[in-house]
Parts: sequence; structure tokens; C-alpha cells
Amino acid sequence: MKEGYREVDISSNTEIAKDIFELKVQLESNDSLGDPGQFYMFRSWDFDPLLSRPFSICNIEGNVVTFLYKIVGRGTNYLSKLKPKDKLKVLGPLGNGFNLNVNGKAALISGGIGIPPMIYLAKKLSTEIYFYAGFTNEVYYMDYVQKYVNKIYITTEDGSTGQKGFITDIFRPEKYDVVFTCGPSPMMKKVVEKCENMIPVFVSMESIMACGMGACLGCSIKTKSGMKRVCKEGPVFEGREVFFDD
Amino acid sequence: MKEGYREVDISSNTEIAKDIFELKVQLESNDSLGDPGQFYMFRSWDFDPLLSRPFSICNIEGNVVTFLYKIVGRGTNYLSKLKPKDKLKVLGPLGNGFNLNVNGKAALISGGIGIPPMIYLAKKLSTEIYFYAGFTNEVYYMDYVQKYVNKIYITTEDGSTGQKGFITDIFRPEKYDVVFTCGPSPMMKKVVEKCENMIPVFVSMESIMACGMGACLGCSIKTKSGMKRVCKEGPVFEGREVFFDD
Amino acid sequence: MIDTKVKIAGVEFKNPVIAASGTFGFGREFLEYFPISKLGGLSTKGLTLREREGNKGVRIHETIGGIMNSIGLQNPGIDAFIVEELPFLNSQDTVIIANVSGNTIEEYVISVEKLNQTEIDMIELNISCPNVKEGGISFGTKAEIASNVVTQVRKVCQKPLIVKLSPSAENIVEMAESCVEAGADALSLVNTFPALAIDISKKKAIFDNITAGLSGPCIKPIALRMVYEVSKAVDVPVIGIGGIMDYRDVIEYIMAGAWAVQVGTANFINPNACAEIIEGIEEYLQKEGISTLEEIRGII
Amino acid sequence: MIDTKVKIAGVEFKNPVIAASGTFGFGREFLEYFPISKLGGLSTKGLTLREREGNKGVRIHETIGGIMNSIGLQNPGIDAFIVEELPFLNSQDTVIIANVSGNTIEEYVISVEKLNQTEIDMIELNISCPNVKEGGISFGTKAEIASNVVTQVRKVCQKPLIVKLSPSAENIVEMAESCVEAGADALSLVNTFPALAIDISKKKAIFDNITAGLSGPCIKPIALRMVYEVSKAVDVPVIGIGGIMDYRDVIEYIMAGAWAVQVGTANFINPNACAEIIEGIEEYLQKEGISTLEEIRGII
Ligand SMILES: Cc1cc2nc3c(=O)[nH]c(=O)nc-3n(C[C@H](O)[C@H](O)[C@H](O)COP(=O)(O)OP(=O)(O)OC[C@H]3O[C@@H](n4cnc5c(N)ncnc54)[C@H](O)[C@@H]3O)c2cc1C
Ligand SMILES: Cc1cc2nc3c(=O)[nH]c(=O)nc-3n(C[C@H](O)[C@H](O)[C@H](O)COP(=O)(O)OP(=O)(O)OC[C@H]3O[C@@H](n4cnc5c(N)ncnc54)[C@H](O)[C@@H]3O)c2cc1C
Ligand SMILES: Cc1cc2nc3c(=O)[nH]c(=O)nc-3n(C[C@H](O)[C@H](O)[C@H](O)COP(=O)(O)O)c2cc1C
Ligand SMILES: Cc1cc2nc3c(=O)[nH]c(=O)nc-3n(C[C@H](O)[C@H](O)[C@H](O)COP(=O)(O)O)c2cc1C
Ligand code: FES
Ligand code: FES
Repeated sequence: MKEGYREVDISSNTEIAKDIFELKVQLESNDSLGDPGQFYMFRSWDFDPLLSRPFSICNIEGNVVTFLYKIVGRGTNYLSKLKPKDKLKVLGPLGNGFNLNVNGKAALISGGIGIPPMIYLAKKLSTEIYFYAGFTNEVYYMDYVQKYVNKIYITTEDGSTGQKGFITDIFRPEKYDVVFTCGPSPMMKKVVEKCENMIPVFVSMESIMACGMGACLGCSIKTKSGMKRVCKEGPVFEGREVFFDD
Repeated sequence: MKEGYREVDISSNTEIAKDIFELKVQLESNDSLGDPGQFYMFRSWDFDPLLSRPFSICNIEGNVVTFLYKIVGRGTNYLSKLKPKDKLKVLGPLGNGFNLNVNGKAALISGGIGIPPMIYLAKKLSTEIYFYAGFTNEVYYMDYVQKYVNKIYITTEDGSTGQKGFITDIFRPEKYDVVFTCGPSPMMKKVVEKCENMIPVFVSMESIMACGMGACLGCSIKTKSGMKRVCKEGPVFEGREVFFDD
Repeated sequence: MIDTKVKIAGVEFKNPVIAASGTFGFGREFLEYFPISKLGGLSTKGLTLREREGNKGVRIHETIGGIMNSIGLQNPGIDAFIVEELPFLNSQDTVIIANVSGNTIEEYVISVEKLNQTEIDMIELNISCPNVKEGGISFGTKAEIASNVVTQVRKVCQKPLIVKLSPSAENIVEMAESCVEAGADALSLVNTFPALAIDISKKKAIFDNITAGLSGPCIKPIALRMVYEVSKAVDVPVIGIGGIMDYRDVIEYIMAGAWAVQVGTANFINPNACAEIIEGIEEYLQKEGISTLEEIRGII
Repeated sequence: MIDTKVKIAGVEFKNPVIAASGTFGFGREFLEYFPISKLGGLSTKGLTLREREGNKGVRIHETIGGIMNSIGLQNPGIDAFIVEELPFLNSQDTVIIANVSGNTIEEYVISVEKLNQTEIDMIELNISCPNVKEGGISFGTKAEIASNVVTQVRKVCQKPLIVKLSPSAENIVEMAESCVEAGADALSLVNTFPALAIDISKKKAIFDNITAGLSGPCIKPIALRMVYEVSKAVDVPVIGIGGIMDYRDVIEYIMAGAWAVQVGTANFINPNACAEIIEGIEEYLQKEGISTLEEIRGII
């Protein structure tokens, strides 16, 4: 049996860039706390908002799981108010996660707050890693990532750090054996297009989720092999399996 | 113009007896912060629960207003979780308040968590005061009240302090010139009955409130001079004007 | 230049925000918080021919995202209203709407005749009242019955006439159409939803009348759908009501086809709600570069 | 000794808690969290004759106290259900109810005929579907139309038949009565409420289909009122649905007259919701000294 929602303690909840928070929670579990690409559902409220909110694992050290989140609405705003020792209810780990069994040169490409699963993936992959990270302006977590990767490429939209522009402008697929990406849908679309049919590419999809555990079909997306639930068969899919619409 | 809801800082929020909290908030206002019998509406939440909750003034010192509340449901439970520096939204002071212009011997009779307005009244009255306080078992705030009154009578339901029983068991109206009471409806009913038609008696009524400021008519009660709003024409009424149903 | 004015049945509202009946008293209490002349309009507490004490027992009960009420139309009666409240209301620079309730067609008709003699701006007919001659079922449920009361009232009514629809109308579009046909100059919807809550420790309904009316943000999605359907079907202005908490909700109603809105329960949780909503609408229009509400009305 | 068993249309439920259609998949996902044999019953995701991909665009939108959904009956189709899901479901010791949807009477009838051949315990007819032959208006709105589909299905149906009512029925009591007359062994209500939400920055409805179905605690007071009214009017068992979050809500439904309940949206915010509710009911009965649900059923 899996545990349902469990109340966990917050270790820290810090704003590391404007509206971007790093949240560490203390979990207790005999089972795995999760793999790169997996996520947890959060709730720190009763009925308002009604639904829980999904967040990807950014790191795990011992029993401490780290998340990064951006304030975009009411749920994330509530989260940002939590202080150490406050309680949070979490369900997870959920979803599939990335295939870690890869060889050769891997490109990890993140856009905006799509970065958390790429960070944990960088830590967990045991192959050559080239980390592409696109930010709006403020850059964060690159010191940490540094330790695990061969090279970091950064873009910012305002050019304040790294190259000015989007990360997909500088990503050149030719030299890689496998590509992983997480970020806004148009960005992932571009990454997949750039990889053409040459390189295996894995994407972590987003979708509005009600349950996070496969029951509501709210998160379903169309793939080349039928309808799939982002929360259950995903969030990681083979990039050419999915359709990016926008 | 009155201010609407204003966000105020919590100075302290302490459990002073089982499920009974003392809450101090820092208000800023050029107007009066309130008189004995008046109350404030509280909310520390968005839409759940939807309504605010009314609490009587227990004390005012400078800009700090003290309230006492008992955890009875979701709203008071949320309040109990607030820590110093957290924010609270308050509307008030609201309602009428007690007539302070009295002479002779005054009996102030409180039952349970009806005590806050009696405490502030004791402080504000400049006459002889006999303070009757009925508790379930734990006794609180009597040291503070001591300073302002001529005598304190205590009952507890379990006899752990003062006399065992209800406060109405020991209250003898004959020797008083005026009586003030706040507590459960059956208790106030008994007080009014005991006063017969001899002594002026003032009661602070409770009613479920939606708005607290006279708009919804949710709190209306029938009185001998027609329907009255507890939040606006009350909460203080002449005891023989109202009907106690229980 | 932003212009939030809207004209309904010949009456000009300076903005589309009307305080909803039964949630704003006769305005006096709110005047302590903001100048009520800021309002587009104000619909009075429901008035009946004779004074009413309202219902006994619990009158307000909170639910998740809403409240239930069973006030029972406590009001001073039309005559006292005209003498004691109307002069004050008329002194305020905003559209004053008399919300009229009754338990028989005659009561409605006589009330309206009395209001004809006054300077009230508009009349809003609340047809969600139990029809005592038809066994207490609401006037607002069946289109034929509603049509009948509206027709009778229209005959005597010399003021612009809004008919306020109940969400328990069997078919809200047919109901709307027949009220328009019977002479409504505008429609407002919705009134509260008939609802039930039970006290499981007392093993009884919370309210003496068993059912009570549900309002607040919980009803908004349903009310908005009804406003959308009705706006498409009728060609008189529709006033959207139900669960409006902030300016965004108002914009949704306008985009669904409403000309104006009424704000109810929100007044209880913030006496400045209407004033803040009015400001919010202006800021929104400014930011979006929209100059009149017409540009977005019914846009979806 | 507490006994929460309840018998509906000859089928015994070990307790009154049924997982609601469309909120529990085919049970597999929940089996990871608790033994689903704890459930009184399980109503499957809505099944249609042929596989369906469901709707495009946004499928879930949160409102205050509720959610709107427009899943569009994504399901593998009856045949695949029978082969791939039913054996697993039948292996679980709980009542399995096939929730059947259709866009024509023929679809309903053929689906039911296929289910007749299986070991499914009961059939729940979801009549809140658009009737394509009648311009897409829901089968569940008008009593005559609902009566027609129930009559046709009853003719072929060899399983106990529950008809699931829509809250947009023009008159819920008449609807209930005509479904019973047409052969329903039990009624379940309510399905989701048709509702609307608008994205004011995109100036469009949130959902591709414009409207979507509202569920969750926000609808409970209305749904409870409907269950109360229907329970009084019909003499078949009524299954209460709408906004149940905890055991107290279930007790309210039972006191309003329901024999059993279905729990929907709550499953999304807590996969153990049904299990916790079942325990809560037992503890409540224990504490109150009530030994069977019958003692409190319809007590208000
Ligand atoms: C598998 C997965 C992993 C994610 N990981 C992260 C992460 O590591 N860090 C991070 O900052 N964000 C992550 N997100 C996005 C995050 O869940 C949303 O930003 C959050 O739910 C917004 O909640 P809100 O109440 O603040 O905003 P709202 O006001 O509810 O909405 C703001 C925006 O967020 C979107 N959104 C709302 N609810 C959900 C939901 N349940 N699922 C998906 N999107 C939603 C809405 O479409 C809207 O555009 C992830 C999403 C998914 C699906
Ligand atoms: C004028 C006035 C002054 C009050 N002063 C105090 C005080 O100083 N200290 C104190 O502890 N309590 C006071 N109360 C009672 C206090 O308001 C309620 O205990 C509180 O609202 C309960 O909220 P809840 O969410 O915790 O409980 P709920 O779960 O909402 O309800 C628990 C009980 O409280 C009652 N209640 C709920 N909402 C209200 C409401 N809006 N108004 C009145 N009663 C309600 C309910 O009938 C129920 O019996 C006062 C009430 C009034 C009317
Ligand atoms: C306490 C209360 C009293 C009400 N009284 C009346 C009334 O007298 N006449 C009327 O037409 N509507 C009355 N209503 C209905 C409101 O005007 C409005 O239609 C309803 O509350 C929905 O709007 P809301 O969700 O913004 O509150 C009342 C509502 C409440 C909450
Ligand atoms: C995501 C979702 C999918 C649903 N799918 C179906 C369905 O396929 N068939 C059906 O009869 N009801 C369906 N329903 C309605 C529920 O079974 C239930 O009647 C409704 O949600 C009200 O209950 P609740 O408030 O507990 O959720 C669905 C509800 C939701 C939220
Ligand atoms: S979020 Fe419910 S199935 Fe994926
Ligand atoms: S609480 Fe609204 S009038 Fe008193």
C-alpha cells in the first residue's frame, strides 16, 4: 500500500530569486522518495483552493526533499507564506520519471521553472552532461548544478547572465546522444523539432491536474499511442510521441 | 468614514487555559478602539470559511486590543494557529456597548467565554463592582480582574476552584443596583429572571452573524420593541426587552 | 477615456455595479464605509406590502464557498419604506431600485402602485417568493405563473421594470423569454438557490423552513452559465448576479453577456466590496485598453 | 453492534459508500492506497458503446469550493471494459456498478445488452448526456425524454437498474417519478451542474465546449435539497451524490433520505477519502448509539 497524503515538516522555504522559492521538506518513508521527473502533490490548505498542486522533485538528500516553485497564483502564494516547522500535506512520489539508463553525451535543457527535474536528473545521471538553462533574468541553482555536469550553457531574456535570448537559440543537438527537457510547451516543442528524428529526446509534460494519481483523466493528453495521463504514464514522454499545441 | 477591514499585526496569541486563547492585536486608529460590549469581526482567511467571526473586546491598552476566544470550530481553530507578526483582518469596533453611566453596586456576571466584555466593563466602570464568573473547570483572568472589582465570586462545574456549580446558583440579586451579564443564553435568562422587575439588567446577546455591521439581518432577534439587530442595536440589550429561547 | 456607464431601460447607471437586494439594507450602514453614490445602483431589501418580522430560528448558515439564508423578508413594509427610507435613498446620487416581493399577485400589484407615486428609479420584481394561492410553490418556477404575475404588474407599473429570476426556474431561458414577453424591461438573475443543510447532532434541518437560499462564490459558475444562456436568448438587458467577489467576476459576467451586475454576499465579508470592485473594473479596462463595457459584452 | 449494510434493488452493499463514476477510474489506482473491497460499491468511469478520447482543451478548472470538468467521457468502450477491466473489478469484494452513457437510445440499449452477459452487479444509467437526435439537449432535462430512454433500456436490462439524475432536470421530483415509473430500481443524484467559467485575459470560455460540469463541496447544499425532495417523493432507494467530503456529509444525506451515497471529487483531494469516510460513519454511529442507518434515514 502506498501512503496517501502525509503531513510533513517544512525545513526551509526561501526566496532564491524574485518569486522563486526553494522549499525543503522532511519526509519519512521506508520507500523511495522519488526519482528525477517524478513529482508530489502539495496542499497546505483545507478547501480553498480545492485542489492540490503538483511540484517536481528538485533534489533529495537523506530524508529531505527539495522543490523549487514560482509564485504564479493562489496556491503558490500560500506556499510562499509557509515557515519552517509549518506543516505541508504531500502525496507522492508520483508519475514515471526519466530513464536514467543512458550513455554518451546527454543534453539537459530547462526553461524557466521547468528546471527542478533537470537539476535532479543532472545529479542522478552517470554520463556526460551538458546543461542548458534558460532564465528570464535572475539565474539560480547553477552553482549547485556545476558539480554534476560537464558544461553549463545559460541564456537570460535580458542578457544579464550568459547569452541574451532563449535557450533554444543556442542549443545545437548534433553533438548529443540523448536529450532531456522540461519547460514551457513552445520551448519543448522547439527542442523536439531540433532533434528531428536523430536523437532520442524526453520531455516532461505539464497539464492541469486534479488528482495527480490517475483517477480524474483531467491531465490526459493525446499521444501517438493514444490518450495518456500526464500524472501516471507521464509526466515524462518520448518527445516525438506527444503533440505540442499552442 | 469608518475604515473597512484593516490588516493588523498580531502581538501575541497564547493559550491561557485549555482551548482558551488570549489574542493581542496592534491597531492603529485615530478613532476610539471601542467600549465594553463592543466587538470586532475577524478574518485571517480568504474564502474558507466564507464569513468573518465576531469577538468581544476584553481589554484595550494604548493601541493594543485584547480578545479572549475559545476554540469551537474551524474559524477559531484557524485563529489559534496565528503567531506573533502574522496578519489578521479586523472590522470594528462594532455594536453598541454597555451603558457606563451607572451608580451604586454593580454585579457583573459572566458564564464561560462570555467573560471578555465583563472584564473590560469591570475596568471601565467607576462604581462598586461584584464580579461573578462561572467556569467549566479552569479559571483564568481573575488576577487581572481583581484589581478593578470589590469582590469576585467564582464557580466551576467540577468544583476545582470556588464553588461547585453554576454561577447563577450563587448570584443573589437583592443587594445590587444594576446587573450586567454575558454568557450562554440559558444562564442570562436565569439572571434576568432572578432580577425580576426590580433591578436594571443588561445582557450581551449572541447570534450567528454574517456581516456584523447591520446589512444582512441574519442576527436579528425579536425584542419587546420589535426586531433588533444584535450587531447594530445590540449586542447589549436591556434584559427584559429580549426573549431567550433555548 | 474609460466609460463604464450603462443604460438599462432608459435609466443610466454610472457604472455596472449594483448592490444586490437584501445584502445592502437601505444603504445607510454602508454609507459609514464609503459614499454610496459611487455605486451604479442599489437594490433595496425586499419590500412587501406589509411589514414583516422575518423568519424564526437560524437565519444564516455557512457552507463551503457560500452561505444559506432564511431571513424571511424582514422589512418595514412599502409604506414605511416610502416614508422612512426613500427620501434618504433619493438623496444619494445613484440609481435606486425597489425590490418588491409578494405572496399573491394582488400584493405585488398594490406594492407597485404605491411605488408609482414615488421617485424610485426602477422596480425589481422578486418572483422567487412562495405563491400562497398555488400551495406555496414559487412564482419563479414555472414560466406560465411568472408570466402571469409580470403581466399583471406590467399593467399598472409606471416605472422601468426589472424581473429577477430564480435559478430554480424549470427552464431559465423559457422563463426569461416569457417574462420579457409579459413586459419586463430588463432581467436580473439569479436569486439564491434553494438548498438544504442538516444539523446531524440535532437530527433536524438547520433552518425552521427546512430549505433556505444559497448564495456566494459557490454558485457563481452556475449563475454565470445561466446569465450566458439568457443573454443570448433575450434582447432586453440582463443583470448578472451570483457569487461576485471581485472585479474579475464582474468582467466574466459582462463577457457572458450581462449589461450590469449585482453584488450580494460579498458585501458581508467586506463592506467596501462594491467600491473596490468599481475601482478594479476601471483599472482592468485601463490596463486592457478597453474603453467601454460594450466592447467586451457577450464577447465569448 | 453496528451494521452499515444496505440493500438496494436486491443488491447488498456492505456500507453506504460508493465511489462515484468518473472519479475512481476502474479502481486500480486506488488499490495502491487502500483495499477497495472496503467500499460499499464502485461506479465505473462512464462507459460508452465505442471508445472515446474525450474532450480537447482544458479539462479541469477550479472554482471556489468546486471544480468544473469537461473530460468528455474518455473511456475504452464497453467491449474493452468487459475484457480488460471487469475481471479485475469482479475479483474485488465490492458491488460493481457499470455507469453507462450514450448519445442515442440505441447506444444505451446496445451497451446494456452487452453488460447483461457479464457479471456486473448493477447498471447506472447516466442520462446527463447530450441527445444527438434532439439537437444535443441532455436526456436528463425533460421527464418525457428521460422516461423514454429508461423505458427502452428497462426492456432489455437484466441487471438492477439505477438511473442517475441530472440537477438540470427541469423538475427533479417529476423527473425522478417518471424514471421510477419507467422502470428504475433506484435513483442516484446528482450529476454535475452545467456551469461556465471565462478566462478574462483570453476573452474566451475556459472550456472548448463553453460549459462544463460543476462538482465538489460547493454543490452540496443544492444536491442535498434535491435528494431530500426526491426521497420523499419516490419509493425506490435514492443514492445521494454531491460534494461529500467527510462522514458528516454522508450522515446529512442519510438524514435527508438517502440509502447510500457516492463520493466523487473528494477522491481527487484525498485518495483515501472513501476509506476514511467509511470509518468516520462507523465511529459516528458508535458514538451516537445508532445501530443501523435505517434509524436515521430520512429522519429530518
Ligand atoms: C508534473 C508537474 C510538475 C510541476 N512542477 C513544478 C515545479 O517544480 N515548480 C513549479 O513552480 N511549478 C511546477 N508545476 C506547475 C505548478 O503545479 C503550477 O504552477 C501551480 O499548480 C500553480 O498553482 P497556483 O495556485 O499558484 O496558480 P493558479 O492560480 O491555480 O494557476 C496559475 C497557472 O498555473 C496553472 N495550474 C494551476 N493548477 C495547476 C495544476 N494542478 N497543475 C498544473 N498546472 C496548474 C494554471 O493553468 C495557471 O495557468 C508543475 C506542474 C506539473 C503538472
Ligand atoms: C457579538 C459576539 C461576540 C462574541 N465574542 C466572543 C468572544 O469574545 N470570545 C469567544 O470565544 N467567542 C465569542 N463569540 C462567539 C464566536 O463568534 C464564535 O464562537 C465563533 O464565531 C465560532 O467560530 P468557529 O468557526 O470556530 O465555529 P463554527 O464551526 O462556525 O461554529 C461553532 C459554533 O459557533 C457559532 N457561530 C459560528 N459562527 C458564528 C458567528 N458568525 N456569530 C456567532 N456565532 C457563531 C455556531 O452557531 C456554532 O454553534 C461572540 C459572538 C458574538 C455574536
Ligand atoms: C441575506 C440575504 C438576503 C437576501 N434578500 C433578498 C431579497 O430580499 N430580495 C431579493 O430579491 N434577493 C435577496 N437576496 C438575494 C441576493 O439579492 C442575490 O440574488 C443572491 O444573494 C446571489 O448573489 P450573491 O451570490 O452575490 O450573494 C438575498 C441574499 C442574501 C444573502
Ligand atoms: C472528473 C469527473 C468525471 C466524471 N465523470 C462522470 C461519468 O463518466 N459518468 C457519470 O455519471 N458521472 C461522472 N461524474 C459525476 C460524478 O460521478 C458525480 O455525480 C459528481 O461529481 C458530483 O459528486 P461530487 O461533488 O462528490 O464530485 C464525473 C465527475 C467528475 C468530477
Ligand atoms: S491528474 Fe487526475 S488523472 Fe492525472
Ligand atoms: S450580522 Fe448582519 S445584520 Fe447583524
